[in-house]
Order: sequence, then structure tokens, then C-alpha cells
Amino acid sequence: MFLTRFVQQAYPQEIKVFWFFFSKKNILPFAALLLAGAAPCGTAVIPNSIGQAPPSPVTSLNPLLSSSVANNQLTELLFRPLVWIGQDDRMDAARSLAASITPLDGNRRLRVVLKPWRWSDGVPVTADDAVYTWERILKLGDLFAFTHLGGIPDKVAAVHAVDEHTVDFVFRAPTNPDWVALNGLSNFPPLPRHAWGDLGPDDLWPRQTDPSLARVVDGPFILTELHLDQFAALVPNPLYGGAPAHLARLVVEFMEGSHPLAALRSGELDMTHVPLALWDADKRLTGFKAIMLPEPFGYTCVIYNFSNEAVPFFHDARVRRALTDATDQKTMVDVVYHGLSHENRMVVPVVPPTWLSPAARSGNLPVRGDKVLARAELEAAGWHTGADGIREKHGKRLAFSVMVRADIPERMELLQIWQSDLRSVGIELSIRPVTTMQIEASLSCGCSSWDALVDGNTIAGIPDGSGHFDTGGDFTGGYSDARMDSLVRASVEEPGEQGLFAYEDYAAQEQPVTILPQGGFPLLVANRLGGVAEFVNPQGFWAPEELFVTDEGCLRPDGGTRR
Amino acid sequence: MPDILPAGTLHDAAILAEARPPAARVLLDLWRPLRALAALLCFSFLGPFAWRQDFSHIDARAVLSAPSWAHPLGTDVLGRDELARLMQGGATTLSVAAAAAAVAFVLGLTYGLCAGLGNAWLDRALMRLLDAVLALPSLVVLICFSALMQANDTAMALLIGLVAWPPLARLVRNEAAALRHRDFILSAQQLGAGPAYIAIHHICPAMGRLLAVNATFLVADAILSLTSLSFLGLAIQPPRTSWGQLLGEGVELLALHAWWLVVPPGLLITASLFAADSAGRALLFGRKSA
Amino acid sequence: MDGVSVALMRHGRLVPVVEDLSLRIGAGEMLAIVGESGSGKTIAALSIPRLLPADAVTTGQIVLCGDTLGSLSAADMRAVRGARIGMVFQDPLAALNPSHTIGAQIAEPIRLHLGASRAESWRRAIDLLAEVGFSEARLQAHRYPHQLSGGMRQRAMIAVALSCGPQLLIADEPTTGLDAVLKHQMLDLLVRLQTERQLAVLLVSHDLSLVRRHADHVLVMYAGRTMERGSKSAVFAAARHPYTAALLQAAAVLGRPPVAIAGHMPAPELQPPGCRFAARCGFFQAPCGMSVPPLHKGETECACFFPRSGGAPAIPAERLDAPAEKAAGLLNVERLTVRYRISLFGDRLAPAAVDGVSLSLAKGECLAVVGASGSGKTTLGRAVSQIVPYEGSVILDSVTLGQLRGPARRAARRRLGIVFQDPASSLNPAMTVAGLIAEAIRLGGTRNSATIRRRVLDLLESLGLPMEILSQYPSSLSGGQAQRVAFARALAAEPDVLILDEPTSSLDVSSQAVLLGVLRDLVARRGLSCIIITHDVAAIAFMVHRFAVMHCSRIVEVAPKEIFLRAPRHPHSAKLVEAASSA
Amino acid sequence: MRAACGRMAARGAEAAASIILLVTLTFVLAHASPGGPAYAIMGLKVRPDTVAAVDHQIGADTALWLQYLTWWKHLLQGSLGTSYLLNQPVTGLLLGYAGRSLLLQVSGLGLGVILTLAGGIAHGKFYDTRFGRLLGAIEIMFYAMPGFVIGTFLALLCAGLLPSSGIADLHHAAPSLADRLRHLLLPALSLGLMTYSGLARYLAEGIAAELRLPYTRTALAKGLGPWAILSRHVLPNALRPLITLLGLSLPALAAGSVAIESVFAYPGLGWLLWRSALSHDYPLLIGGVLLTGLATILGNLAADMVNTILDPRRLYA
Repeated sequence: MFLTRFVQQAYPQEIKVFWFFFSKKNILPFAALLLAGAAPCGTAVIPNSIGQAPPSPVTSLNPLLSSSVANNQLTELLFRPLVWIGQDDRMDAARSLAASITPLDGNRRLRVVLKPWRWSDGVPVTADDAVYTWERILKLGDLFAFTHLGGIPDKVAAVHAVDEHTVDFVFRAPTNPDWVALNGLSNFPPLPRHAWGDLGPDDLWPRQTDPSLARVVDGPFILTELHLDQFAALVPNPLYGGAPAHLARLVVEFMEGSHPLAALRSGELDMTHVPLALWDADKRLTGFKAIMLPEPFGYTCVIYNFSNEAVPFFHDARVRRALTDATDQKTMVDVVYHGLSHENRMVVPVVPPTWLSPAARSGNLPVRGDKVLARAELEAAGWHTGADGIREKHGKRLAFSVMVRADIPERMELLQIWQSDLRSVGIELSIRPVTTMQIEASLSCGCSSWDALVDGNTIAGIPDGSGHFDTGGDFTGGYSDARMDSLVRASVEEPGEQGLFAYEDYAAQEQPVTILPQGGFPLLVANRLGGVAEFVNPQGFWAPEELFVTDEGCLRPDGGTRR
Repeated sequence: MPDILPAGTLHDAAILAEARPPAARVLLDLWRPLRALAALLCFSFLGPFAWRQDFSHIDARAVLSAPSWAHPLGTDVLGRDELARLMQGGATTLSVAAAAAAVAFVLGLTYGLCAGLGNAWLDRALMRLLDAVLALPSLVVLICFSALMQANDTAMALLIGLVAWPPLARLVRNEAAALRHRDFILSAQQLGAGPAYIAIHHICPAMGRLLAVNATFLVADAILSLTSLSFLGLAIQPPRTSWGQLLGEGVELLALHAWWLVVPPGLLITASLFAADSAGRALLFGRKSA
Repeated sequence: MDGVSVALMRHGRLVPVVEDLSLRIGAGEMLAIVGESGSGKTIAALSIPRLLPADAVTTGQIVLCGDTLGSLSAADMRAVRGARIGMVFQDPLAALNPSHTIGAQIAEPIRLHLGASRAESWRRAIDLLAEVGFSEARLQAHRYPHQLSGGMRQRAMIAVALSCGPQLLIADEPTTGLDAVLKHQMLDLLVRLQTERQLAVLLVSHDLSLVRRHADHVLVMYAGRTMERGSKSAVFAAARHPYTAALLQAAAVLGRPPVAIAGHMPAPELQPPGCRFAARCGFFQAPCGMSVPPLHKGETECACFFPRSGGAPAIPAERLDAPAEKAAGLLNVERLTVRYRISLFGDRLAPAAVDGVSLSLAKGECLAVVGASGSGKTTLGRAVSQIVPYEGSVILDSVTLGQLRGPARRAARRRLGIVFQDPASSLNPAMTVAGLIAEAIRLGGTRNSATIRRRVLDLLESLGLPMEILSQYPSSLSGGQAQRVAFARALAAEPDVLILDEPTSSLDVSSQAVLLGVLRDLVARRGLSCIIITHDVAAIAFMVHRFAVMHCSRIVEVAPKEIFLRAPRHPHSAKLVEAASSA
Repeated sequence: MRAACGRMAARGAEAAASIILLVTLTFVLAHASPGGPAYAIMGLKVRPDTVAAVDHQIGADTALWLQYLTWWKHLLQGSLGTSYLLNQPVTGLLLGYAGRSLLLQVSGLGLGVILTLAGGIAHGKFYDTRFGRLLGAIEIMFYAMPGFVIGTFLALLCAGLLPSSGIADLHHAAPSLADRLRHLLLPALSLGLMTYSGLARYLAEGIAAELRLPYTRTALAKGLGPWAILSRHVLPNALRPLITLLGLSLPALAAGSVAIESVFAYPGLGWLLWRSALSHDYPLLIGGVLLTGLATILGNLAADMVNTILDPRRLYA
């Protein structure tokens, strides 16, 4: 420990902690791995927040205290959540810490059986660790980053350990088990009580970037170096219960705002995002392959400010439907995403199609992107074409402004297409590019300084509307509708998907927000790096244990099938 | 955004006193930059009458197409005609730059005059405040004010003006402090002229050339700031744009070898800077300073 | 120099500035080229070491001790400059590099041409400084140009020129900016060096009093051509060319007012046919306008078809009678002290520029305040006209000016007009002449543009200024014209007292003469009470009623003109009068 | 000599006043724009009650003037507080970033000064000739390219040859010194070109003006050649305004390098200031501005001192 203290003093700014993970206790299991021939080999350097644009800084290693994707991509590698969401937005059995989840006595209790995994210091992961996490959440109160998601902590009465590997979640009222499992338990990682001890908010908060709290982990990787605003270096955790990692060293470089393409071509990075326009660049650049990551499970939408009297027309569902109908999503997909995206007018994402209601699957939706229908809806709502082609009603013009963050080019382009579409149906849109901070501050301020703004929304688990479209929900500009409230409550409390489909179809009718198509993430990957296709899940979290390199004398673990 | 101090405080006595260039030579030097500036203004403001394309018309079929008869300078990421966007961008860039230069000029001049001609304590206080403002990275000011303003052209001009005035204030203060002891000022005071009269009728005209030179440099720097601002995400309201944004978008797609998105805006920015800069230098070296 | 002509490139056209100049200087002799400013005398001097701009064209032969300089290559010419030709320029402060010590600037050419070592060249530099009159030269060698006084700087300049023992020394207006006493000391030094080192000296100057006392030969130039050439005694005694005669009359001589030459010199571009002085010559006849007169032989070689004989006609010295009786005291100055705040720690310690001066000025009286440069006379002028803060009191018409504030103070200051030394800097370059004078009137409160216009025209007429300069800018006026416009501005305010700070020192001979004429008329006829601050006693001697001599910030002697000129009591006054009477 | 030192002491006292004003200005400006640190800390989807909890935890919920006074109390105790975003002591962070930024600034400035001297002297000597005008055009071309354009150009130009991101090749656990220098080359060259484009023009004009002064004619009269005059007499006098300008352009260098630092993902002070301004990380922002402010004012003092030493007219006032 002296060495660490010395290093921290000598290099206060480089919080470099080299501790030898070949400590006596874990040399044996590592040797076993070697014998099995699948020894971890090679180093890969990848930029942070692959699968989520734009890159943001890594500021915390504590899984309970920060909801930013950049942090969670790292914490998910260190502390495995009970439920890991797979490519089809359902529970991924192999990577989840929970072996099984069974609802009991009329959906009032949820029994979770843990897999026999061990912490990186050899101590087994027990149900008591899950109870320890629950105690931390209660202590953190509002500081808990994922509060209200999946009913944790407000809908949960108590959590107690039944035996060494089983833990029960007792609810105040019957709740939909899928919703709790996918939305709640996916952000609920057991924490090492023996390593952390009884830490309250005043200890956890200041030590968010203290690597000593990230030494005892149960995930596939151990953190060896963390240089803020530079990179984090990880090595495989020999005692990880799941599929062992192929790489001997994974480096995550923090690339905020820079041009990674040049870094890729000079060999410093092994993969990077590319602008959609460069999607087919791999034909030109030799030595790289283009891989398309699926869209994140969520949607990009225009949120309206219902508490702003200057734009009362948003309260009229017909106007909202017209706004969606007027949107020529085909042009948007072709021009902005070069055909690599899907038209979507539903609050439930189309990809993966897991949660689509029968009506949505068959395609007969109240809104189909038909300008004629849009004009009819507007005329019905009393908005008649004025002198300059813009519709008017009681002397008020149908015009509003939309705020958008200027650092995502695709959103600016989508809005400019939407602007010309709306103009063709008689609605005047002016676009205000602003900083990201201004958008988030406006969303939660409930003030009338904005008419509409564009924001992205990633859904953790089931695309329910709770906390969003129900009255008092966040991030919807103050939308509230009695029928919507009852449907949302139903989708959360009753088991099965009927409640969800009813809410889904009513939302398509209400169009509380206008959905815009969302693109996938074109990646350019160096040929030496493999296993990239499945390593990002719909929420944008990573499973880099899949990654492997084919040079530096390493063998191809998959026999050459995976890309 | 490079703040480069213009060369206003240079003195220039010709080696052979008899061969000093008369005023006529100044017009000769000014002609080249004025001609370039006139060309740019025509291109930006009169161009749209000649080239009828609508700069905001989105054409899905012609995305990133190379220069052709339909689009002499090719099209951008949304298939809009690049030439039309350059013209509209020019109009915005030049008008915002001129407005920003005006804002910075007025602020800098009044601040400098108050500091230069006021009593010793006022001068000391104002100069210390100016040092603090100069030491403040312009970036912090930009970000803090950008959020406060409704993002339209006047706000953009105000923003750039607010950041650009301190160097001019320092220059005006030094020049005024030097001029106030000159004989022709003492002679005017002796004839009973009050401080305000002296500032307006004697100090400003005597600094005339320095102010003209720096006005042109302010325009040049404003054009540059507008370019850098778009990089920080404080952009002009779409679908309108500025040369800086076009250059930024073009540079992003450089790997596509879409030269028509990078070269024209780059050339236009360089040309406007050349025009503003050499106009300033012609004024500076034309006639002997006051 | 034999038949040398120089043409300079002006806006793309070659303009002849010097035509057919021929002269010869022997070792140990001094030849002076005299003429008004703009006559091309400086260009002629600079053509010898070829210090003209690259696009200048020089024809004719220049021979230095047998070697023709024209045929030398650039490198050889560089070897000649500094080694065999030394140059002394007009303004020593601008001509010396501000960031090098004077010792280093002297040692540099020695190291370059004579290949001496650093220590050796430093030692020779110190010897040279001693030779040109520096006391403890070893210490002074480490000082910088701005730390020396005007005279010492010029001596250092001479040391630089003589560093490699040149054969020819060219001095271009070496004494401008120096006061009368220093001027003569400087020329004495040059003459001493000239004889000791058997040096050929080419002096370019417009100060005839210097040339009369020190030069061996004289050459008079006008608009680029040689008017007259000959030995000093011949030229000064029997000036055969009308221009030389007119020049001699224009020079200020004790007891005789200067007579101005009408008109002004043609610009080099105009090239009028025939004799260049024809337009202003009092003895103009037909042939003068047709062809250029060649140099006639005689006591002096003179380029004129009708050379005159018998020198300049004597003009009777006008007697200016003192004001009838002691008029009422208009302006009283009591125990006036001015201290400049130099150091930060209180100004008690700062030396006083003006120490306890008391003066009085009667109505219609013209008082001269004379003294060497640095004696504080300019500061006194500025203190009296309330420009500089002072202790003590200044009372004008029984009103103590010191206590007034705001508009009252501004009105009181208007009653004290002031004219500064350098005309170019005392006029706002961005205003026309009409604007400048009209402003002075308007500031007095008159608004009606008709009356303003009439008063401007009156002022122009009374100062002898042509109408067409009304629309011109100060930068395009000649020195004399600019100073008269400054006069007009001061007079426009109808001041009770006019304070003139060295009005003539930056003007050449003819402009000086014109200005003094105007001043004499104002004092005599208008009864303008004024204080003239100058170091040139001769120039203002005839129009002044009383003299006050300042020395080291104090007034050492005040006396009426007759007594002062005949029997100055204080030694410093004696030196001033002696310097003036030798002209 | 005494007057010069007296002046320096006065300048020092005035510099302290400027620093206090600078901190107050930054404090007010930072709090003026909408949003708060909570949004940046918790990522973008934050509920109002979480914002309140976070503000309370980091002490950002008290009155503005109270926060201002506590900041000064901490400063007097020698601590600059803790960064809201990174939860690290600000002093430690600043030293690390400032160290790297200094390395970039010094190497960038070094390259810039070399380019400026070469370009400026050539342009100044042949000021009115065709070659001079060509150099002028080159200077304006680089002046017209803002930071991120120069950076991106260079990055793509040498994409294969030179690294263009971060400060070392992360494939090796312990990157070699040569590797770190290779990573420094492109950002330093970009910064150098930006400095060159402004200063060379200024130096050229300085040299052209000095060449017109009478003391160059005296040097000619002494028989010195054109290059000797330039190097021994004109250059020392022409460099002084350049040094003043270098002192003045330090804040621009810190701000200007934001573009360079973000294009090359170089974790320097400029980029840290930009990010902390965007994410309302007040302690880090004010600490950073204090550092750049100190550097600028010390830079001006140093430039003034160097000029006083170089210029005898001011040393022996």
C-alpha cells in the first residue's frame, strides 16, 4: 500500500495505481486459465462511449451515483448488475448475475437466485451483498442515479436474504415482474460489503473517482489505471464467473470532441465512430472494416412545452398528430442516415421489435406520415392558411421555435428537413442551436423560455411510460392526460404485455412527442480487432470480453467466424 | 480564436524626409483591398439575384454530389446547392462581422477615451479592470453569454463585440494619454475648449487613422471569431449559415475528398481577411501618423 | 565634385533635385553649402557617400583623393564609407542607435574597418571622446544617447564620424536645435579638428552667422542649382548674385531687422526655364527667363547674367522708441516656482525647473526672456499661461489666475495667448487652415459664420498669408506659413498678453525673416503686449523693450534693451550678447 | 534605476487588484448562465429533486455571496476546493493539466517564434518587394484558418505518418519518450502556425518601420552592410514590441489552444477550462481562470521587465 500512497503523492495529478494483481491469493486460478489454452492475449485501444453519441467524460466509478452512459460503460465492466439486457432487449442469461427470477404470491414478491460467482479477491458473492446495495440506495436517497426506474426504491417495501444465494424483493402492491427485472434490476449491482464497509453519501460522493473503491469487483475486468480525461486501462478479472475475456489489456481512451478518424488511420485506435456520410469509407481505406451497430433502444423526439402559454396549440392532439404526419421520415432516413435507419412514429422503439403492439406490427397506425392527412387535421383544428402561407387562428400564427444541441450534426440536419416539411403544410419552424446544458436546464425548469426542444431518450428495459407520459412525469414538457395516466399505471402493475400494448396504441393516438428517426452507429474497425458486432447492448453498455485481436501473436478464439 | 494586437502604435518617419508618400499614394494602396471587398459584397448580397437557387432547398437525390452544371460548386450533406449557401453565408458573415466590429469599436473607443483622458485614479481603476477582462479567456465569456441570448444574428454580433473590444480600449487609452500632452491639444485648451470638446474635435480626429486601421482589423477578427464560434457549437440559426460553419462542415468530411465543401469557404474567408487587413495596413502606412 | 547631377524617383517619375554641381575642398579646408530648406543641399551632400535611395540616378564625377567614387562597386563603396568619409547628421538623438552605448557605436566602425580587437577599439573610442571634449570619457563611454545633453550628443556623433580617421567629414546641419552659445562651440570644435587632422569638411547649413565666422569657402544653392561660389570673405563682402544678397539681408543681425524675400522657392518638379531665382529676383530682366546663366568668373563665380557689385545695400537700423511712460502693470508674476514630480516618493525632493521667479509686464510692452537651453524659460512660459501647475501667483489685470476653476478659469486662460515652438505639432493635422482659425474665433463665443469668415480673412491679410492656403492641411504648409497660422489662432482669441515660446528657432533664414517682420508690425502698430522666449538675442533684439535673462531656473538680470545690449552685468548675459553680436 | 524598480513594485500591486477583479468577474459570469453542475455530474436525465440533493451534497445550494466568501476563505487556507465533476482537489488537477498545457504551449510557442523570426525578418527586409508581398499572403492565409481547421488539416494530412490524438500510444503499457514527442509534434506545429500567422506580420512591420529610422542611415554611413545593420541594430529594437505582444497574447494562447487541444484530444488547460465552463464546474473553472490570469499578468510583467532591460531608454529613465 505504501507504493500506492507514494505514487499518489509524487504524481498527484496522475492517479496511477499499479498494484500487482498477481497477489498470492489469485495466482492459482490464473494458472488454471493458462492451461486451458484460452489465455488472454493482445491489447486493444477503443474510444469511450462507443454506441452512444457524442462522447462524454468519465467522472465516476460508483454504479449508484452517475447515470451518464460513459460512466456506466465502465462500471458495468466492474460491478455486474443482477440483470444484463441482451441484444433482443430481454434478460441475457449468460451475462446476468442472477441465475433465475421468479415472481411469487401474486406479483407482490420477486425471488432472485444468484449465480455462484466470486469477487476478484476470492470472497464469494452472496445475497447479503445485494442487501448491502439496497441499504446504500436507501442511504443515498435522492442521490441514487436510477431512482424510480423499475420501481426501485419507491415501490419496494423490503429486500432480505433468504439464504446465501437467494434474495427476495417485497413490493408494496402487485407490480409487473418484467418491468422490475428489466428496468430496475438492470441497474442493481451487488456491492462487496466486506471491501467497502458502512459508507454513507458523505464517503461515497467524494470518492467517486477513488480507484481503491474499484479494486474488489465481480465483473469481467479489473481497473489498473485511471487517468482522468485521458484513458482507463483494464485487465481481465481471473475470478470472473462468466465467459473469460480474450484481451490481455483493454484501454478505453476518452476522446471528447476530437477527430478519431485520423487517430484510427495512424493506428492508435482500433475502432471509432465515423460520420454517417463516411459510412462506405471502408471501400476506400484499406485495412479497415465497416460495422454497423444497431440503434440504441430508445428514440429521438421533439418535446413540446405544454406549460408555455405562448404556444397553446400543442395541447390540441390534432395539431400534434399533424406535426407527426407532416414529417417526411423517408427523406430523413435516406438523406441523413443514408438509408441505414427505420421510420418510427411510436414511443416504443421499432428495433428490436420485441415490445411492438399487434397494431404497430401490422402497420395500421393513426399517423402514417401523410401530408394530406396532416393538412386535413389542421383545417379540422381551425387553422386556416394565412397570407404568407403560414396558418393562422384568431390572429395567432402557427409558428414556434425548437432548441437543439449544436454538437450532434444529424439532429441539426433532421430539423432542417422537418422545417421544410412543416413549411409545406403551413407551419413555421425556427431552429435555435444551443449548448447541451441549456436543453437539460429548460427540460426540468418548467418555465416558458422555450417552445420545443429535441432530446434523445434511451429506455432501460420495458418501454413503459411511467415517469414520462403520466402526469407529473419528467422530460415531456408537462404533458398530462387522465386516460394516459390509467393506461401507464396498468402497464406497470399488471403482468404480461396487454397493458403495455394498450398504452402503446393510445400514445400513437395522442402523439405526446414527435418521434424522429434515429440512426445506428457506423464503426470503422481495424482488421486486427474482432468480436465487435455483439459487444454493445441496446442500452449502449459494453461486453468487451467478446473482443479479441488477431495480431501480436494471438490465436483467433472463435475459429474465424465472428466479425 | 487568436486575439492578435493590431500594429496601431507604430511610428514611421521616412528615411529621406523629402520623399514622404503624399495622400494620393494611400488611395493607390487602398484600391486593391477595396476592390476585393466590393467583389465579396457583390457575391454575397447581389449573387442571389443572379444565381436563383434557394439555399435551403433539400434534394435527397443530390446528396454530396460533385460540381456539375446544375450545381457549379456541388451540394452539401443535405443535397443543398453549395454556391447558394456560400452566398447566403457571405451575407450573414459580413453583416454579423461588421455589426460585431461596430459594437467592439464603440465600446473600446468610449472605454479607452474615459481611461486616457480622465484623472489619474479613474485611469488606474479602469486599466486594472481592463487587465482583468483581458486576462479572462474569451471562451468563458462566450459560453456564459451565449446561453443568455436568443441565438439570432444580432445576439451573435453582440457576443463577438463583447469579447473583441478590450484590445482596442487599451490602444485608444495609450494613444489618448500620449495625445493629451501634445501642443495642439494645449493650444486648444488655452483657447478655452472644454474636455468633451477636445475629445470629440481633437483627440478622435487625431487618432483618426489609428481608429480606421483598427476598425478594419476588428472586422477581420470578427470574421475569424464567427468561424471559431461555430466550432464551439454557438451556430447561426439554420437553415441560414456562415462561411465558418460551411468550412467546419467541410473539414469534417475531408476524408471524403469533397474539396468543393472546403476550398471555396476557405478561400472566401482568406479573401475577406486579406481585404480587411491590407485596407488597414494601407491606411496605417499611407500618411504620416498624427 | 565635377558637374554632378542627382535625380530622385518621385511617384514613378525621375525628378532632378541637384543640377551641375561642381566644388573642390582641399585638406584642412571647410566648404559650406548654404541655401533655404528644400534647395537640395542635403541631397548633394548625401550623393558623395552614395547614401541616396536605390532608385536615385547620380551623374558627373565625384573624386576623393584621386579615387573616382562613381565607379566603385557596392562592397568597395562600403569600405570607403566610415573609413575615408565621416558623416554627422542633423538630429543626433534619432541618428544614434538608442539601445547601444555611445562607446560601442564609436568602436563599431574601428573594429569593422581597422580590424582592431574589442579592447583596442574601446580604448580608441575613449580617446576620441576625450578629443571631442568629453570630461572623464572612460565613464561617459558607457552611457546611452538619451542620457546626454543635445551638445554632448552631437560631440559623440562627431566622434563616431572621426573614428577611422577619415579624409572627408560631411556635416549636414550639425547645429540645428542647439542654442546660440553651443552652436559656435560646436563649429569651433570642427575647425580645430579640421586643422589638427588636415580634414576636408563639407558643411551644409542655413545659418549664415555660423558660415560667416567659420567656413573657408561658400557655395550658395537655390532649387538644385549653384547660384554663387567663392571664398567666404569674397561672398560675404561682395555678394554678386541677387539671391546671395537677399539671403544676407534676411539673416538676423544685431541692430538691423531682417528683410524677408518675397515669394517662395519653386518645387523641383516644376523645372522653370532660365534662372531659377528669376521669379523672386528684384533685378529680373528678359534673358534671365530664357536660358540658364553659366558661372561667370570674378571675385566670386556667380551664375547670373547681370552680376551686381558692391555687396548688399545698407538698410538703416530702425530706432524703436520705448513705450512713452511706465504704463499700468498688466501682468504680475510673484515668486513663481514649478517642480516636476519625477520620483514616486513626494515631490519635495524634485529639483525646481523654475525657482522663485518674479516678473511684471506693462501694457503694450514686449519683454524677451532669454537664456541657454535648459534654463527653465519654456517652463516659465507654460506656467504663466496656466498649462503647468505651479506655486506662487500670476496676476492678470488684478485677477489672480491660480484660484479660478471651471468656466471662469477657461475664460481667463483665453486672455493669455500662446504660440509653441514647433509649428507642425501645434496645429491639428486633421483640420484645414480655415477650420483652425475659425475654431479659435468660435471658442470665443461668436457664432455668426459671416463675422467669423470676415475675421479670418482679416487675420490672414494682417499676417501676409495667401488666400489659397485656407483649404490646405498643416502638413502641406511650409514652416513659416504654419507658424503664422499658429499666430493667427492665438490672435483670433484677442488675448491681452501673447506668450511666444521660441517662435523662430525651427525655421530657416527666410521664413524667420518673414515671421519677425510680422511680429515687429504687431508690437509696433497694434501695441500687443507680449513675452518672447528665445535663445537667439539677435533675431528679436530690434523689437523688444526689455530683456530678462534666465540661468539655472532663476532670473539673473532684467534690463531695458539699450543698457542690456551695451553693458550686460551678469557674465551669462555677456556671453549671450557676445554670441549675438558676432553674427 | 530606482524609478524602474519603483514602477515594478507599483505594477505588482496593480496586478493583485486585477487578479481579484478577474476572480469576481469569472464567479459572476459562471453563475449567470442557465443550468448547473448537477446536470453534468448526473448525466443528462436528472429529476429536479435529484438536482437539489446533488447541489446540497456539493455545497452549491447556498447563496451566491456565501459561496464567494467561502471560496476566498479556502484560498487563504491554501486550497482551491474540489472539482464538482471529477471529485478531485482542484490544485492537483490544475498542476497536471497545466503541466501538459505548458509543455504544449512552450513547444508550440518555440516553433511559432522560430517561424516568426524566419518569416518576419524575410518579410520585413523585402517589405515592398514581390517576395515580401508573397510572404504577407502566406501569413494571412494561416491567419484566416482558425485553430480547429489547421488542426484537422494537419491531422488528416499526416494521418498515416504522425499520431494525432492523446499524449502517448496507449498500446504500450509504458510509452517511450520518443512516442510522447511524436504525439506532441502535430499539436505544437498547429499552435506554432497560429502564433506565426499573427506575430510574423507584426515583426515585419516593426522591421520595415525601424529600417526607415535615421540611425540606420548612420549605420550605412559607418560602412555596415545591409545584413549587419539588420542583425546588430534593427532587430534588437524591432523585437521589443514583439515581446510585449507575446506577453499580451498569453490569454489568447490559452483560449486559442482549446481548439487545438480538443482536435488532438490533448488533455490541456484550455480544454479543461472549456469543459468546466460548459458543465458549470465552478471551483475548477475559477481555479483555471486564476491560473491563466496569473500566467497572463506575470507574462505581461515579464515582457515589460524584459523590455525595460532591453530598452535602455526605460531602464535609465
